[in-house]
This record gives sequence, C-alpha cells and structure tokens, in this order.
Amino acid sequence: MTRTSEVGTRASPMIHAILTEKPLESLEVFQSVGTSADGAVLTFEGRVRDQNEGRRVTGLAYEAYAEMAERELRGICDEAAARFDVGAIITAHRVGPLEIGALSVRIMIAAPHRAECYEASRFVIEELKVRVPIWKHEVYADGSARWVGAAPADAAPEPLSPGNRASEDTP
Amino acid sequence: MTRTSEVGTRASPMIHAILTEKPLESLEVFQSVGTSADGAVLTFEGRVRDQNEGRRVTGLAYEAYAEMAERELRGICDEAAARFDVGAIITAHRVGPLEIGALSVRIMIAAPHRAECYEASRFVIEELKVRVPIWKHEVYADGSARWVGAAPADAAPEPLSPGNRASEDTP
Amino acid sequence: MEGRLYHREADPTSTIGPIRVRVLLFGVYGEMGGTRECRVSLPAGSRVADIVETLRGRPGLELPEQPVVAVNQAYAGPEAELSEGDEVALIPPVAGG
Amino acid sequence: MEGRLYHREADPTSTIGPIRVRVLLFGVYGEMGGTRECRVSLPAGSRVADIVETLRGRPGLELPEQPVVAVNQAYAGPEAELSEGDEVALIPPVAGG
Repeated sequence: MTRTSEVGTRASPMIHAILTEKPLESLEVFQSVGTSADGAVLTFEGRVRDQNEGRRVTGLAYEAYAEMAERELRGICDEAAARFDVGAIITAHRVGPLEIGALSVRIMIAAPHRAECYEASRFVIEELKVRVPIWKHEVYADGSARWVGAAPADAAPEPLSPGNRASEDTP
Repeated sequence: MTRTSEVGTRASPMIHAILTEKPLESLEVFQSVGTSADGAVLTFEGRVRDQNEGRRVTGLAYEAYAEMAERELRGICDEAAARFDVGAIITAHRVGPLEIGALSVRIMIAAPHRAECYEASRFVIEELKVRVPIWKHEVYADGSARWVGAAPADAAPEPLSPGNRASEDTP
Repeated sequence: MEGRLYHREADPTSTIGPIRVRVLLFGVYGEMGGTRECRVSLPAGSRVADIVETLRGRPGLELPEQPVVAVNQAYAGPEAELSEGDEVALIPPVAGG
Repeated sequence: MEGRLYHREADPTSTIGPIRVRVLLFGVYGEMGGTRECRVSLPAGSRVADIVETLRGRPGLELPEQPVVAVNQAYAGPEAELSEGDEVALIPPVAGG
C-alpha cells in the first residue's frame, strides 16, 4: 500500500470507513482530506430522494449489520487504495432514520491526478452497493412500507458473495 | 433541455458557469445544488499541488480570456445537460494568484442517479481542460517560472478547435 | 443496530446437536421471521446449507433457494462448515448507498 | 484579466489595409510578444492565416505552425475571414482545471 508520488515517497493513504447515525455533513473526518500532493478531490454523495421506482417516498431508515458493514467498507477502501494511486479515501454511510434530502453516503477521494479519483470513487460506490450489508426501509405516501430490494422468495435472487462483484468498469 | 424525472416533469437543469478571483469555497452557488429528485451529487475539485512534473511549485496564477472562458464553460455545461439526465451543473474556475492547496476549479453535479453524475462530471472537466481559454503560470522553488503547457514554437502542437475535442469516454 | 436479543430455538428437535450458533436475521428476513436474532442447535459438522434448511422451517421466513449468508461477519458459501458459537447472518439483498 | 492597452502596429506597412482588428496575446504569447494587446491593420478579405503570418513578424513572438485562434471569442480556423473591428485572440495551449 506504499505509494510513490512524483516528488519523494508518500506514506500509506489515509483511509476511514465509518458507519454512523449522525448527519454526514457533521463529520470532522471530511474536513481535511489528502495532502498538497493531491491535485484532485472527488466527493460522491448519495441523498435520500423523494421518490423511488415511481412511488413518492415520505420516510426512510437504513439498517446495517454494523460490525460486518464497517469491515466490508474498510475492505473496499483498502482494495481501492491498492488499485489506484490515491492519497485518501474517506467513506461514511449513515444508519437509522433519515429525512428526505439527507445524505445517506459520502465518499471522498483525494489523489494526485483526477483519473484515479474518478476510478476509485466509482469503484467504492459500486462495491458498496453490492457487498456492504446495509438495508433500506422506505415508507411511502400511501402509508405502505417495504424493504427495498427484497425480492419474494420465489424470485430466487443470485447469491451474493465476495467473488460475485460488480465490475469496476464504469458504464 | 427539458427533462422528465420518474415522477412528474422537471424544469430545465440549473446551470452556472463562473470565473472568479474569490476562493471557490466561499461561493453561495454551491450551497444548494439540485432538488429532492436528485439522489446523487458529485463534486470534483482541482487543488493547487506543491509539485508538477517533478518540480516543486511555490506559487501559481491563472490567467483567463475571461469573456470567452465563461462562454466556453457555459457551453460545456449546456452540452453536458443535453447529454446526461442531470438536475444541476455548477462549475466555477478561479483566476488570479492562488496559494498551494487552494481550489482552482469546482464542478458540482446533481442527478437522479449516480451514473449520470460521474459521466457528466468527467465530461465537464475533460472538456474544460481542452477548450476553456485559461492559462497557468507556475513559479518554482528554484525561482524560475513558466507558462504550463506552453510548447516551444518548433513543437507545433495540434491546433485546438471546437471540433478537436477530448473523447467523453472516461479512460 | 442489532436490536433486541431473543433467545429462542428455531427448531426444538435439533437441541440434541452438539453445536449452537447465533443467527441474525436482517431487513426483510427479520420482518418475515418475526425476530432479528435467535439461537439454533445443529449436529456437529453442519454446514451453511444445513442451517438454511433448518431456518426454512421457521413460520413466515420465506428464503430464496440459496440465500446470502455471512459466518462471523464474512460472506460464506453453502458448503462452509459451522462451529460452536458461530454468528450466522442471513443477508437479504443489500441496498446501501 | 485583460491587462493594459497598447495601441501599436505589428507591421507598419499594412496600415494601408482597410480593416483594423484588435489582437489579444494570452499566456506565453503575451510574454514572448512583450504585450497582451495590439491593433493590426490588414487588407480587406484577410483571413486568420494572414494575421498569424503578420504577427510572426513581431520580435520574440514564436508561434507554432498553426496556432489556435479565436475570433470574437469563438474558436476559428485559418480560413475564417476577418472583419473591421474583430477581436482576434491567439490562444496558447490551455491549462485550466
């Protein structure tokens, strides 16, 4: 994980993988990301939308398998740091009840050059959506509610395993 | 430029293309980007690095052909909005003297889905780097200075024209 | 995030088995199964596929043919062997991000 | 950002020409040419390629074979015709971002 920058050698990238019930905007860890060798910073934010698959969403909560989710998230960040020349990867996912418009996830990457930022950022969010054990419970305007992505038993979804990953290629 | 979202119809995306001598962090326009239909927000930031091509950078200034630069930048944002389903594209480039670590450019995109965010963001920064008439003057630790990218006359760089664009495909 | 603790046997007939594991049911599985956590006893040498079959007996808990399972907080295939004290989580389709 | 105004003829023999254009030299071109702005007179019907050749006569201003040029704030090819009062900018390799 040691990386060589253009001038001199840098230490390992800064990595944080966080699950929290606090608003992500309030996290200190996003305040100073990367070093003066990092010319590009890319921040991906997921926000709670007021609609999903054509239905009006009025409330939402994320449930997580906390210890495993943090471990998987950390693993994804480590993998991204090994693949891409980056200075920092800070990732946080919120759990618990969220309001419409609130941030559900924030992924901040700093790197010497922009190409790595985009690639690493996309890699982290795509892997997160496949591997990290977090579930979304949506409440709709008509009063109904459901666990998003939960298929009925007879739909027999593909089993998920660490070997069954999303491609890192951006579509 | 009218876009249809999953529930109902949205107005044209919000677009801002700004050249400014002020620190980009201070711009109000980045405070509220997109609507509750936009589930993804991607922010690209370019920062002044302390090194370039192996040389230690101590100071930097951007010069711009201001009216044309703002016009080109706006054209790029309009093009991105026509190509990708986005809710907002806010782009600002700083001009004048900048300190190491300062933001040189910020591109903030909000969209219903993340794929469009990444594609639109990459499109804007790649086009910006090819088309927008802005120049960078770097001062180095040894006291020398130069205009970045300025090739000697006999190097005969490819002429740049609106038809001679970077590919929108991300490498 | 793990909710309340329920100490229940999913299948009382299996209490003769020599290993006991802790089972976590997340998301829709917890809703269908009526609990977020239970304990299950299984014969020694049992694998992930065996505990899945055992849990299928739980009223309301409709599972896909091969549900995603984690053992001790790491994804595990159906052939993975279980040990005394393991934490076995049934992972419905994830939806983070 | 446009700096000071210099009113100079790049080529005094061309003052007989009936059109006058404003020339902007940015970045390294301004440094090499010793000014960021000048005025040039050209025969009617002159094109971008003609003003580039005229500017090559300016001491210190080393231009590539086909420099990038904008006319009235839009990129223009070498065959683009010039008109009285046009703003012609010589655009060295851009380096924004």
